[in-house]
Amino acid sequence: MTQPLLDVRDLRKHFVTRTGRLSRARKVVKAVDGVSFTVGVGETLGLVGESGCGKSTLARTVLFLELPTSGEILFEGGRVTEGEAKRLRRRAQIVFQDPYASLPPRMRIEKILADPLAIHGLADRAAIPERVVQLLRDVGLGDGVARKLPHQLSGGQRQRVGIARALSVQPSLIVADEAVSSLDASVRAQILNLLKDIQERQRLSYLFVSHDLGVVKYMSHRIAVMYLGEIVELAPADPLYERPLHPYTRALLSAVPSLGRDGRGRIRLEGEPPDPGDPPSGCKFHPRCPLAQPICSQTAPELKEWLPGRFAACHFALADIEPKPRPETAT
Amino acid sequence: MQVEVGWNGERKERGMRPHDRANEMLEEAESRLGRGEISRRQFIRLTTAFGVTLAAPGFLAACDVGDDAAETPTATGSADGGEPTGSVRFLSAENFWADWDPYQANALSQFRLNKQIYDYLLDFPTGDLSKPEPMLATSTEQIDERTWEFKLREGVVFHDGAAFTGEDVKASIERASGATDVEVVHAGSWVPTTVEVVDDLTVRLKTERPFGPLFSALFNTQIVSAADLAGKAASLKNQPNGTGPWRLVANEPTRKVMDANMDYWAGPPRIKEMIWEFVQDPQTRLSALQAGQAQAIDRVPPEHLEIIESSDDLMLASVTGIENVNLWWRPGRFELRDTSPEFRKAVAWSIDRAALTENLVLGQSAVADSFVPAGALYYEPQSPAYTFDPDQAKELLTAAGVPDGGPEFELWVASGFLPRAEQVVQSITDSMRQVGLKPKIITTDIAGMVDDIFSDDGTGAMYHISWASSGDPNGALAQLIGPGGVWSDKDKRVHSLLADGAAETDPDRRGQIYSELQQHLWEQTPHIPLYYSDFTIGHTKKLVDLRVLPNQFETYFYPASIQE
Amino acid sequence: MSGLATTRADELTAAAAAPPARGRVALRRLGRRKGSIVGIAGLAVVASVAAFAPLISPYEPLAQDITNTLAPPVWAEGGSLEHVLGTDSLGRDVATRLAYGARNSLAISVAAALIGSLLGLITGLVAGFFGGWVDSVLMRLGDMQLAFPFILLAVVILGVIAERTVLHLILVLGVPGWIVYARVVRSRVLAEREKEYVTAARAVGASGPRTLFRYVLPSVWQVIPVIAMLDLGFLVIVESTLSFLGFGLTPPTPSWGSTLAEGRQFLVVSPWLPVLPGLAIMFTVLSINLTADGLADVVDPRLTKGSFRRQMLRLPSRYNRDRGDDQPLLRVRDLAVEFPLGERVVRAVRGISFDLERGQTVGIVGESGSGKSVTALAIIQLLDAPGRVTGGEILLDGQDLTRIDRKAMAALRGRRIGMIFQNPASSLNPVLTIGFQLTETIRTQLRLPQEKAESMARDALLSVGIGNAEHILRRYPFELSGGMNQRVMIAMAMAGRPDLLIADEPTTALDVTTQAQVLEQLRDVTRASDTSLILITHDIALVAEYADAILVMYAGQVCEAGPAETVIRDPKHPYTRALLDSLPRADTPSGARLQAIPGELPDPTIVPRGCPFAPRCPCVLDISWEINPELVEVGPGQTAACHLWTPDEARGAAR
Amino acid sequence: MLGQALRRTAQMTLVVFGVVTLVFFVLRLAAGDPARLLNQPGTPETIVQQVRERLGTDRPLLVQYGHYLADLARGDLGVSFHGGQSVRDAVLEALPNTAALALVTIVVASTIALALGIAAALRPNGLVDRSVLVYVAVAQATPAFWLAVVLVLVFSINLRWLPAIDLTGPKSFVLPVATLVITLTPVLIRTVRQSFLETLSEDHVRAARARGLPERRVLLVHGLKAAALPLVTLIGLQAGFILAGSYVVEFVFNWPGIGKLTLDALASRNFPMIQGGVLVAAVAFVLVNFVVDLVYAALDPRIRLRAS
Repeated sequence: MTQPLLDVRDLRKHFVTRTGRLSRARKVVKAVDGVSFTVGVGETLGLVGESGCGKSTLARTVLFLELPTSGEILFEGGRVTEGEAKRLRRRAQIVFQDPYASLPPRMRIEKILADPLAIHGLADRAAIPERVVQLLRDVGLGDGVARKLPHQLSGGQRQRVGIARALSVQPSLIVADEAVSSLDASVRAQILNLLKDIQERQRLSYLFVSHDLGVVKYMSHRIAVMYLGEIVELAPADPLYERPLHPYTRALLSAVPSLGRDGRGRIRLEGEPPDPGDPPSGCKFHPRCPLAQPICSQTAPELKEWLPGRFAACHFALADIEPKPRPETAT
Repeated sequence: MQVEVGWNGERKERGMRPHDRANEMLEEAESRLGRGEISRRQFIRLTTAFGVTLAAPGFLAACDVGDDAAETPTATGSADGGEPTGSVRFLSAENFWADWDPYQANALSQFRLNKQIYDYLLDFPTGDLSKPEPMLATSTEQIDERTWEFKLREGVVFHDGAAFTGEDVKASIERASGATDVEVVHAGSWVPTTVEVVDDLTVRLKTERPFGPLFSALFNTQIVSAADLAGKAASLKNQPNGTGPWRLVANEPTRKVMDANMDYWAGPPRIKEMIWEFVQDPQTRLSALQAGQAQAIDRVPPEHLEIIESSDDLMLASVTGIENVNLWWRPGRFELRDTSPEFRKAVAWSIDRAALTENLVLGQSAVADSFVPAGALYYEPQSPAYTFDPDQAKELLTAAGVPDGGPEFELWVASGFLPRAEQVVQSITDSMRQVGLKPKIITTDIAGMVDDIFSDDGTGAMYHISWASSGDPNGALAQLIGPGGVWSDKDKRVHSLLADGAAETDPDRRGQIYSELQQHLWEQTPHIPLYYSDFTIGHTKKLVDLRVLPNQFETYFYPASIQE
Repeated sequence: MSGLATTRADELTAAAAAPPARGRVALRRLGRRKGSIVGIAGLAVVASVAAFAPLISPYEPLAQDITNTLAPPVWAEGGSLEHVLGTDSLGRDVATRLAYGARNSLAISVAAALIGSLLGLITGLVAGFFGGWVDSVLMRLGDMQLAFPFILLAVVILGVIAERTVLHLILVLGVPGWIVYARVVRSRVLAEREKEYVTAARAVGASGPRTLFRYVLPSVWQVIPVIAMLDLGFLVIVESTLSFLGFGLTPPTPSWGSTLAEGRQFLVVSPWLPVLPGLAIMFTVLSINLTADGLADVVDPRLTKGSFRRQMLRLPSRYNRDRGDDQPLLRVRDLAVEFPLGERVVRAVRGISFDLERGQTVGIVGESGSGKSVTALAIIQLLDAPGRVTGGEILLDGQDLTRIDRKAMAALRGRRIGMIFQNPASSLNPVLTIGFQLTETIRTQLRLPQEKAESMARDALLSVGIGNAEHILRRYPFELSGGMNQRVMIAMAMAGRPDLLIADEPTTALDVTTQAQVLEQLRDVTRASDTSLILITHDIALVAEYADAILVMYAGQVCEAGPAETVIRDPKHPYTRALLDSLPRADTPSGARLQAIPGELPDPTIVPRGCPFAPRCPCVLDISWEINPELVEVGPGQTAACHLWTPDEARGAAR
Repeated sequence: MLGQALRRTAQMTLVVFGVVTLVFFVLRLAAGDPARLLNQPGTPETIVQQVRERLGTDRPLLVQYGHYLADLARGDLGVSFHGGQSVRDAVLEALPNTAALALVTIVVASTIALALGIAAALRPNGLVDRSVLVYVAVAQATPAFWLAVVLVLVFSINLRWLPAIDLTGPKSFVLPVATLVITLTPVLIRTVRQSFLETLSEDHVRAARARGLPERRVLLVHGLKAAALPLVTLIGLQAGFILAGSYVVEFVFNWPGIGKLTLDALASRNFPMIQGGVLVAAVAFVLVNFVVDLVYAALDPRIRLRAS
C-alpha cells in the first residue's frame, strides 16, 4: 500500500472546562479520545456522528487549529508539529459549515482570496488578481463576485468562496467540516457536486465531516463512525451502509428517515448520548446498546478489523452474522 | 492670624527665645507665624499677628470702666426676662479646621466659635481696639510701661460650675503669651507676659518688654479655666469649658451645636440652641436661608446681595473688613518689579479700582488708599489715589525702560477664596493689557497658591490675596513686609519703623510712626493695594441684635434674639 | 451625574452587537429616523457655531465692559441688540462667550472621546484577542477604575493642577474612558474570535497580528462611533460638572461648563446667565444622544423589531362560510402574508390554499424562504411584527382566524390550536422550571386548580414517554437535552387536547437518533387524540415517513400538493422532482451523481413575473416567464402549479 | 460554593486594594505637601518638618504606604489632618446617609424605570413609547447640578414645599432623590425597554402565547422575569455609583454623606479623610456588585445551578 497522505495515530484532544461561571471545579472532556485513521491520496474519508461526538474537534485538531493533547499526525509522510503548522496550512485546508460566519464580513471577496496567496507568497502581486479570477471560475463563480462583500452573496455563493479560499493555496487535503449542512437542499447538491468535480480535477483528498449519513455516503470512499470521541466503526462506504458491524452504526442508519420506508424495523435507541465529560465505563455505547452484555460495561472494545477493510469497536461486531444470535436481542 | 490645627502641643523647643530687641521680636514673630491652616473655599483671611497697641494713661483714664455690669453694653442678655427660645442655624463659609485646644489654633473659624463659648478680659463692641469695654475685667489700668492691672468680675462661673478667679487669668495669659514653658501658637502675637494674682479679683500683667498691641492680643485671648489648663489637654480639645453664653454640646467635624448657658453672668442668651455648620457652596447657603432652614449665613457674595436686600424676610449685616486685598508682588521673582519703582507705579496706574468695587466686589468694599486697612488703628488715607490712567502708566513704563510693558509675568488668583476673585483678576488683567503689561492669570485653589508663594520653586510674580487682622497696624504689616516676610523688600526703613511701632506704647508716638510708614510705603508702592473687602452676613429679619464686626470677622450671637 | 457615569460604563456597552449595516444602507437607515435627523442637524449647528466662533461673534471672548455688567438679553426688559444675549458679571458678551465656549467644550469632549476610544480600542483588541493574563490584568484594571469614582479621580488630579488647560481636561476626561470602549471591543473581539472566519484566517496561515488587524478589527471598530457618540454627550456634561465643582478650565477661558458655573451664582438676579449655557449643554447633548441613537440603530437595528402585534384583517371575506357538513377542520384559502421592511416588502406567502381533515397529518416542505414557517405562524396568528396577513382566510371549523379579535384568538391557542417550535430549548422560558411552565399551561387551558394541574402535568409527561416525571418537573430547560425539551413541548402543546397541532421543524435541532424518537412520540400522541398535525420541515424524507399529505412550497406558493406517497413516488412538479433527485440518500448507490438544481433561491423581496421556479427549471416554457401557473389537479388528490400540467393550449404550444 | 466565595472575596479585595493604592499615590504624588499647606505662609522649615513628622508624611513614600496598609488591616483608617477626628467614625457616620439616599433612589428609579420601560416596550413607536423616549433624551441631556439648583429654586424657595438642604426628615429626600432619579432613569428605562423588547421577541414568549397563556401572564411572568436580569445588573452598577459618588447632589443639598465628606476633605487636602471616603466607596461598589451577582444567580437558575 502506498503511503497515505494523512496518517493520524492515537490522537487525543482533551478539554479542561470549568463547570460553572464562578466555580473552580474542573472537568476533563475527552472530545477526541485515541483516534487513528488514514486518508489516502485522492481519497475521501467520511467522518460521521451525532452532535458532541467529537468529529469537528477531530477535524480541527488534524489541522492543528486545536493543539492535540497527545498522538501523532503524519502528513505527506512527515510528522507535523506545532511549529510546522504553517507548512501544514500550505497543503491542508478547511471548509467550514457556516458560509455566513466563515467569511470575514468586512472583506471583499478578492481580498479574502488574495490574502492566503500573499501569506504564503504563492503569487506575485501583479499575478494575484488573475489568480483570484481563476479561483472563482474553478468554483463556478463569475468575476463579478470579486468586488463584492460576503453579505451580498447567497449562501451557496459564499460556500463556493469558502471552497475557493481553501483551494487558493493548492492543498492536497481539504477538511470539510459540515460544509453543506447549513445549505438548502437545492443548493447543497450543487456544492457536493462541485467538491467531487474538484477532487477529480485536482486529485485532492477530503476528510469529509458530516452528521448527514446520506451526504457522507455520497461523498466518501471510506467512512468512520464516531461516538463519544472514539471511532466505533471504519469501513468502505457501501459495505458499511449495507451491513453495519457496530450496533450504533446500525441504529444510526435505521433512524434516518428515508423515502419509501415507513420506519418499521427501526432500531429505537434508549436514552440520549451521555455527557462527554462523564462517559460510561467500558464500551461507551453500552447503556444504549440493544446488544449489551456484562462485559460491555467493563471492558472497552478495541477497534478491530473483523472483516477485510472493516473495523469495528464492539465485542459482538459479528453477532448477527455469526450463527449464534443471543437470546437477549431476539426481541 | 495664625492657625494651628490638630496640634497637640508637643512641639519641640525651637531654639530661639524672645528677646528684648524689637528686630529680634519681629523675627521671632515671623518664625512663629505659620502653622496656618489654609484651604481653598474657605474665606479665612490669612491674618497676620496681632498689632501692638500702646495704651497711654490718658486713654486708660478715658476707658476706665465701672464695676456695674448692667452698664456695659454687652451685658444685656435675657435680663429683661423670658426663657431663651428658638434655634439659630448659622452656615459658615469656612470649614472648622481647628480643634478646641486653647491657643493652639488661630483659624478665623475657631476664633469666631471661641467667641460664643468663651469670654475675654475685654470686649470691643464697636470694633475699635482703642475703645475697650468690660467683660471678664471690669476695669483696667496701666501701671507702667510693662505693667497692667485688671479688676475682675465677681460671680462668674465656668460651664463646669467652677468659679472664675485670677488664677484662671494667670494660667490663660501666661499660656497664651508663651510665658509658661509651653509653646503655643498664640505666643506669636504676644510677648511673654507673666501675671501676678494680687487677690481673687485683681491681676497684674507684666509684659517682658514694652508691648504696644496688648489689647489686640487680649482681643484674641479667651480665658480658660486654670484647672483645665493644668489637666490633660486632650479633653479640652473636644470639650471647651468657658464662661461664655453658650456651651458646646455636639462637636462634629463640620457641625458644632451649642446650648444656652443659663448661668451666664450677663443673663442667659435669648437663643436656646445655636448650630454652626460649614456649607461650602454660597448658593446652597443662600437656598437654605431662603428656605428658612438657616437663620444666618456667612459671606454673602456680591451677586446674592440684591436677592437678600429685596427679600421681605431677609436682611444683610455688612461691614468693611479690616483687611486689604492687594496685588502682592513676590520679591525675587520678577526683576523689573524689584528694580524699578517706575514700573511698580505704572502697574498701580493701570488698574481701575473704583470700577472694581462698584461693579464687582460691591457691598461695603472700599477703594484702598493706604497699606494700613481702613478700620484699623492709625489708618491714614494716602495720595495720590491711584486710578486707571493709561497715559501715565505708559509714561512710567517708558521711564522704566519698557515702553512695550515688559516681559510676561504670572498673576495668581485663588478660586473660591476672595469674593469674585477670578472676575476681579480678569478685569485687572484686561486693563493691564491695555497699557502693554503682560500678566498671565494662573487660577488655583488657595492651597496651591500658598504653596507657590512660599516654595523655592514657585513661579508666581504677583498674587491676588488679602491678609486680615484684628485691627492693629502691626498685625496688618509686620509679618508681611517686616524682616523675614516673604513680601519684604529688605527695606531698612520699613523694618525699623515696624519695630518701633510694636515697641511703642504711647498712642500718639505710635501714630506718628505708622503715619510715616504709610507714607513711605505709598511712595515706594512695593505692592498694589486694591480695596478693603466687604464682610456681609445674611440673616432673617427675625434675628435681631446680631453683632457683626470687621475684626477677625467677629459674628457674635449674644445678646441676639429670634423674634416671633 | 452618577447616572451618567454609569451611562458611560454600561449602557453603552450594550449599545451594539450585530454586524452593522454599511455605507449607504447605514446612511439611509440613519436618515429614516426623524430623531437622528434632528440630532445631526443640531450637531451641525453647534459644530458650525464652534468652528466659526471668531466670525460670528460680535466681540472678543475676553473683552470686558465693567460698566455694563449683567445686561439682560434682547428679549428681556432693558435688553438691547448690542448684546443680544446680554452680558455677564464682567460685562462680557454672553453670545460671544457661548460661541467660544462651544469651541472649547466641543474640543475637549471630542478630543477626550477620541483618546478614550483609541486607548479602548487598542486595549480591548489586545485583551480580547490574546486573552490569558494580558486580558486578566487589563480587565482587573478596568474593574478598579470602575470602582473608583470617575469624578473623584478627575477632581483629585485637576485639583492639583494650577493652570488647567484644554489639554489637561482632555487627558483627564479622555483617558479614563478607555475601559468603556475596551469592554465593548473586548466582548466583540471575543465573539468574533469564536467565529469561523477567524479560524479560517488561521487555517490559511495568517499570523496572530494579521488576523487581529486584517480580519477582526474591521468587524469590531464600527461599535466605536456609537459609543463615542454617547460618550461625547456624557463628556459634555462631565466637563460642565467639573466646572461646577471648581475644577474646569481655568478662567477666563470660556467653556459652557465654566460659563454655567460662573452664571449659577446669578440664578436669581440674572437667570439667563446660567440658563443659556444650560440650554446650550442640553441642546448639544440632546443632539448628540439623538444622533447616537440613530447610529446605534444602524449598528444594531434590534430596537425596531421584535414586538408582537397582531392585526385583525379588515378586508371582507370572499368566501361563503355556510358550507355545510363537509367543512374540513382547517381550510386555508388564498392566504397572503407580507413583511414590510422599510421601502421593501417581503411577500412571504403569496396566496396559498389547502385543507386539513381532522386527524390528518400534512407535511409542508420547502427550502428557506419558501414561506412554510410563516404559514404556520399565520395560522396560529403569531406573526412577528411587522408581518401581517394581507389577504385570504384561515377557517378553523368555519371560524375565520384572521377576522376574530385578539381575545378570541388567544382563547383558541392552546385549546384548539397548539404549536411546537424548532428550537425546544429556547421555546421554554429559561428561568422557570419545567413543572412551573407545564402546570401553568394546564391550569390556563383546562382551568384546573393547582394540585390537579400538577398531577396532570405528571401524566402529560408520561404520555410523551418521560418516565421520571417528578424529577423532570423540577428541572430547568437548560438542564435537559434537546430531545427531552421537545417532548416537554409536545406534552405542553397537547395538554389542552387541541384539534390542530403545528410542528415547525420540530426535529431540525436534534440528532438523528433523537429525531426518530421525538417524531414517533409526536405521531403517537396526535393519533391518540385524533389531533390534526401540520408538520413543517425542509426534509422531504421526513414527510414521506410521517405525513398523510404533503404540500411542497416554493417562493411563498404551493407548487405541489397531494397524498404523501403519491407525490414522492410520482412528483409532477419539476421542482418537487428536482428536490427529490438532489437529495443524497443512504441508499443512493455509490458513484451516482446528484441532480443539482442550478441557480439560487429567489429573493423574497422581488415578486417574480411568471413562475417563480422558471429561472431554475429544466423544463421551463415560454409561458412560464409570463404567467404564474395556478394549482391544477394532476392526479387523484394531487395538484401541481406548473404550466406543464395546465390542460390546454399553453402546454401544447410549448411542446 | 466555599471556593467560589473565597475567589470572589479575593477578587473584591484586589479591586479595593487597587483603588486605595491608586488614591494613596495620586494624592501623595500630585497633591503637594500637606504640611506646607497646613502651615501659615512663612513658617520656618523646622516647623513644617515637625508637622510632617506628626502627619507621618516625612517618611519615604513606601514606608508611609506600608504603615497605611498595616493600619488598614487593623481597621484603622487614621485620623483627620484637621481636628484629629477618627476617619472611621466620620465615614461610618456619613455612610448611612448616603446609603439611605441610594436606597430610596434605587427603589424609586427602578419602579419608574420598570413602569415606563415596559409601557414603552409594549407599543414600540406608539405614543407612550415616543413620550418616554423624549423624556429619556431630555433627562439624559440635563446636567444634574443644574437640575438640582432649579429644583431647589422652584420647590424650596418659591413654593416653600420642601427643604432646600440637609437631611432633616422624610421630606428632605424628595429633591435629592428627584435629582438622582431624573439622571438615573434614562439609562434604566432604556435598558428595561430594550431587554423587554428583546425578551418579547424571544422564542419562548411566542411559545407561551402559542400555549394560550393570557397576555398579562405572558408579559408579567414570562417577559418580566427574563427582562429583569439586565436591569438587576445595571441597578447594581448604579447603586455602586450612587454610593461611591453622588458628589454633586450631596454638595448641592448639603447632604451629610460620603460624597460631601470626600469633596470637603479634598478641598482641604485631608488625605486620610479622602482615603477613607474613597475606600468606603470602593468597598460599597464591590459589595453591591457582589450582592447583585447573588441576586442575579437567584433569579437565573442557569447561573445558580451551573455554579454548584
